[in-house]
Amino acid sequence: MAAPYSKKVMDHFMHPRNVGEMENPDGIGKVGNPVCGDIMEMYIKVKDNVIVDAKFKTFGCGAAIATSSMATELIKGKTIEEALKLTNKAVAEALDGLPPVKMHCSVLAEDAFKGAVDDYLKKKTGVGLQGWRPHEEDHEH
Amino acid sequence: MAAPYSKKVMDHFMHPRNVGEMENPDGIGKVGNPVCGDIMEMYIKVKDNVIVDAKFKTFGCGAAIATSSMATELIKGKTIEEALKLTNKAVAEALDGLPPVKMHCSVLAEDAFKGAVDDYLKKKTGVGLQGWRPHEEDHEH
Amino acid sequence: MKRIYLDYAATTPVHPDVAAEMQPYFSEKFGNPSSIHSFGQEAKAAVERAREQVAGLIAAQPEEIVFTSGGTEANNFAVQGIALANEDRGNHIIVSKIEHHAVLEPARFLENHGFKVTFLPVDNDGLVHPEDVQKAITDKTILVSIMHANNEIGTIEPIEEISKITKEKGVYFHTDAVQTVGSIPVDVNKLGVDLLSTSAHKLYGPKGVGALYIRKGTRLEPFIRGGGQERHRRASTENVAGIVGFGKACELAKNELQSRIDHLIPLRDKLIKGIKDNIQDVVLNGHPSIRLPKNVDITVKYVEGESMLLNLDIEGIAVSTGSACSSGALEPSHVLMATGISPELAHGSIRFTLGRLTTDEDIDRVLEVYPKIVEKLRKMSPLVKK
Amino acid sequence: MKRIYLDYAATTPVHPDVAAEMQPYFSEKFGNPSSIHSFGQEAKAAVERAREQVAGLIAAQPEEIVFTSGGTEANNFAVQGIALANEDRGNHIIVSKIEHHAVLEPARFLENHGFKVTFLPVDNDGLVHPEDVQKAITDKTILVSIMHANNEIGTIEPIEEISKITKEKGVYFHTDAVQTVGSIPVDVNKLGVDLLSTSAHKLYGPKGVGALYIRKGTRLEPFIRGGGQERHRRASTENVAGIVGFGKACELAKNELQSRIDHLIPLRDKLIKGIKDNIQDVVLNGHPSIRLPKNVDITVKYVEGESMLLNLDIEGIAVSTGSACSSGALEPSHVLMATGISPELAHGSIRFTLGRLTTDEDIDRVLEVYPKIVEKLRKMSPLVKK
Ligand SMILES: Cc1ncc(COP(=O)(O)O)c(C=O)c1O
Ligand SMILES: Cc1ncc(COP(=O)(O)O)c(C=O)c1O
Repeated sequence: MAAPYSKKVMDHFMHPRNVGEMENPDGIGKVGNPVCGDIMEMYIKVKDNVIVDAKFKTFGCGAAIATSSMATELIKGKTIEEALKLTNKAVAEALDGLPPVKMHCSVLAEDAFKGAVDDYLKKKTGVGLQGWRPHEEDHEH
Repeated sequence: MAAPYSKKVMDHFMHPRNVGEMENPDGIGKVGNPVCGDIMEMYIKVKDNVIVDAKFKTFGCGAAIATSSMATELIKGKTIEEALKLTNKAVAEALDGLPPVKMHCSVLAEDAFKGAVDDYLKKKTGVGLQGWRPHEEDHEH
Repeated sequence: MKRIYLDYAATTPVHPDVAAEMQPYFSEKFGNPSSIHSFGQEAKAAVERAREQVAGLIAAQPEEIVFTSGGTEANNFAVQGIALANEDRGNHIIVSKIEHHAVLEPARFLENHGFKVTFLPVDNDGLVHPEDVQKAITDKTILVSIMHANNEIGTIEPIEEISKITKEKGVYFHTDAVQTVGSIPVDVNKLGVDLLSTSAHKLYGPKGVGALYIRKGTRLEPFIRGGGQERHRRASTENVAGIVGFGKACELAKNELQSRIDHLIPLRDKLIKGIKDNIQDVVLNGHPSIRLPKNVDITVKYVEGESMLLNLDIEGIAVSTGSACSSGALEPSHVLMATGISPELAHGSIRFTLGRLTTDEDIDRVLEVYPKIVEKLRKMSPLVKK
Repeated sequence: MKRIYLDYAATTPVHPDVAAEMQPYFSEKFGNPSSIHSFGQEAKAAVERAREQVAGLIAAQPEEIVFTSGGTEANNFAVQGIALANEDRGNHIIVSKIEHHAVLEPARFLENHGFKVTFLPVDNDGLVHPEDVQKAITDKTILVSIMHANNEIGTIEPIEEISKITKEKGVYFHTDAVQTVGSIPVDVNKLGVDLLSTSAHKLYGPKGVGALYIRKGTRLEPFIRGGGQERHRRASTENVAGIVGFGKACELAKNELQSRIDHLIPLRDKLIKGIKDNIQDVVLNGHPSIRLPKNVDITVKYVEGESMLLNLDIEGIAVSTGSACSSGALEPSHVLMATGISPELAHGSIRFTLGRLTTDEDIDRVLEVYPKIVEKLRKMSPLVKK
């Protein structure tokens, strides 16, 4: 038995998918804050409105790394619109759940991905993701 | 192992000396108070200023019974003056000590005996034991 | 000489199955439940399993159970925790006069710190009257604390009726169930209480562990402050082995409850009858029928309690007394005094409490030995005149 | 795979001799020490023997030891007990910023109830400066509480120097010695403290039992109220088996203290050197030499603590982290922050604490596995740029 995490979380934590930086990404999302102990960077490559590749680098706990990994897996191959439907809860569920104190990690992953889309849209159209702002880091949640 | 008492106390408690009432005692001391859970009555017979017999009846805990028993033993055969030198500490010491919370029982025994002498002197001379009053029952000691 | 233990209300031997269950948690599965690594998670899982077992015995949810160091801490926690968290709503609390010191002392402490405390009377059988609770409640009342059953006289209080009143008035209700959990059925919902204290060593679990049941939604301040254990309600590294033992003891109690009761009641009634038949001038303290299956508390006139206890101990029979002498205080039992008996009689009380290992032969032996002891002591008593 | 436990500061396995000593006190010698009969007196004698053993380890008198449910209760008891009993003399208390939560939380509680609390800073090595204590004391100060050694960074505080000041000023001095008793010499008279907290499970005793040393003459209110146990200083039926175990653990610690230290220091220094030699950008937290023999607390730049911990756990190595994630809070360790390091670095801390069963091979194994883990995680870290 190990850790207060599900097997899925531990699998993505120990064998994270899509780790690394990307050469010439079409969009980059950077979220988190060293004070809180989590920093995520997510990179996407988009072709014909489809996310053909995604990568990440994360400084953070087990849940932060696993949610980054799972988020990149989930968005790869999806259209921007499909991918934007992805919520932090979906990421957590795909990992068979997270301990309550770790749910903020899934929020970070959602933000990182949406930040990357925002960046992509800004570059392409000059206008970012409409109505979107990353969640505030909230020390209480 | 039994009870928080010395062997001597347990011996005098289980096999108390001089239990019982006395026919025509020369002096009777009655002390204690049912509210406090101890009542002692001590009886003495005096001949030529010597305590030739002593008896007691006690309602009370192990220490109350043992100190009554020991007190009667200690005064028997002594002159009134010798016997009056007897303090509650001497009774407790003769029993190889008492637990601190039980020291008041030895005070009762001293009072019971002195009460008996007081009664004897009053009957004989019309004047009781000089300067003597039983200790106040003190709920704090 | 076989030693006969008849002081099960004071404490109980740990059940062998409980001791066996605890064993691995000392030197092998010794992790700190707060640790993330496998040693810690193993310990944490054990604590959570125990929480379910304890909850299961009293029909609570596991999240409503907070482990403590015993019944006393649970009572302190309940009384002070409610007082501190609800000061804005009022400063009045109600307890009965026959509560355990572990409720009375925290109540008196609050009294010295700005709270008002009503100490409710009981009748001659030791029962609190629900009407008295009703009358005592004011719009400043924030807590009523009435024990489920009294440890000395064994009377079981009408908790269900009282909780109807506290619910109606919107006042928190705590019950000290240290003597009842594992002895008679305890269901927090049927009882209708918001808080309930229990202690493992009264039900064949280890000493030094207990629990406070806290109904969901209850406003309560922590009592022991520090780390975030027990969902921030009770700090300190968990007593894992003790908690595991408590859990197992609750599981056993749940399975065996009815058979324990069926075993005890005939023995209890035999002892009461035997004493009454063989010793003159004795009085059964507490309620004649609304009493714990384990409890026989009697007053023997003209004789002091400790002197009976010591004589029984010499015969290998372990009992208890509410008399002053045993506690080091000079006052007679506050419980007996509250039932209206005289101090003199209160000093002559003796308590036999029966348990799992008590046999019919044990009762026979008591009935053989005890009347002689009383006779011997009465011969010494100045209260008995020829 | 052999599991390697390197979290001895979190808790320790019960020593086999301790477990053996406890064994009879569950189901055989199970009496309640308050009972007058032989079962009770047997238990009471065991508790008093343990009291002597605990006192013996810290050069106290047995009457100065009050048993508690652990280090947390001892700390709560000391801080609140002094505050309540000495309110007439003043309402100011002084603690360090790096105290355990079991001191900080009671202090904050008092702060919300009319007391003033000074939280003293520490230097980069985690040392409290005695001059700062001197300056902080006012004529309203009633208590100074500074821990003997910090649980996270292992720094040992200058208690003797601070006690010179508190004595001169006539202020009570409490020290949380939970991490030092059984680890380094602790003598209450040399230290010059009035109160000292300890916890059995940190020195191979059971969880759920501890003690507060209270120097004779100290004015202190009880914390847990109820019956008259522990000379009216701490109510509740004594955790007899736990107390017996604690006593035995103290006796063993006294006999083995020097050999334990001699065993740990070379292993500790080997681990520190090995990590520094094999991993770049690491910092040893706490004082380089005035530190506990068991403690190796380091910060690994660019990597978060929990992610290292989990990787080590997969390899069977159990360690701890002061990082936010492990406690469920988002703030980094208050201890590391007080030593002046950045939050980012504080999140990258990891604590190895060594003990009786740690071998040279264990250290080799860590040094083989750990650098690879850091390398792997740094590859994922956005703080490391190609
Ligand atoms: C009714 C009642 N409440 C509370 C307690 C205290 O429990 P503990 O000894 O576990 O602190 C006891 C027994 O001692 C008890 O009988
Ligand atoms: C320095 C310090 N103080 C207090 C405590 C609390 O002790 P316990 O867990 O026994 O309550 C601990 C450990 O948890 C500690 O390391």
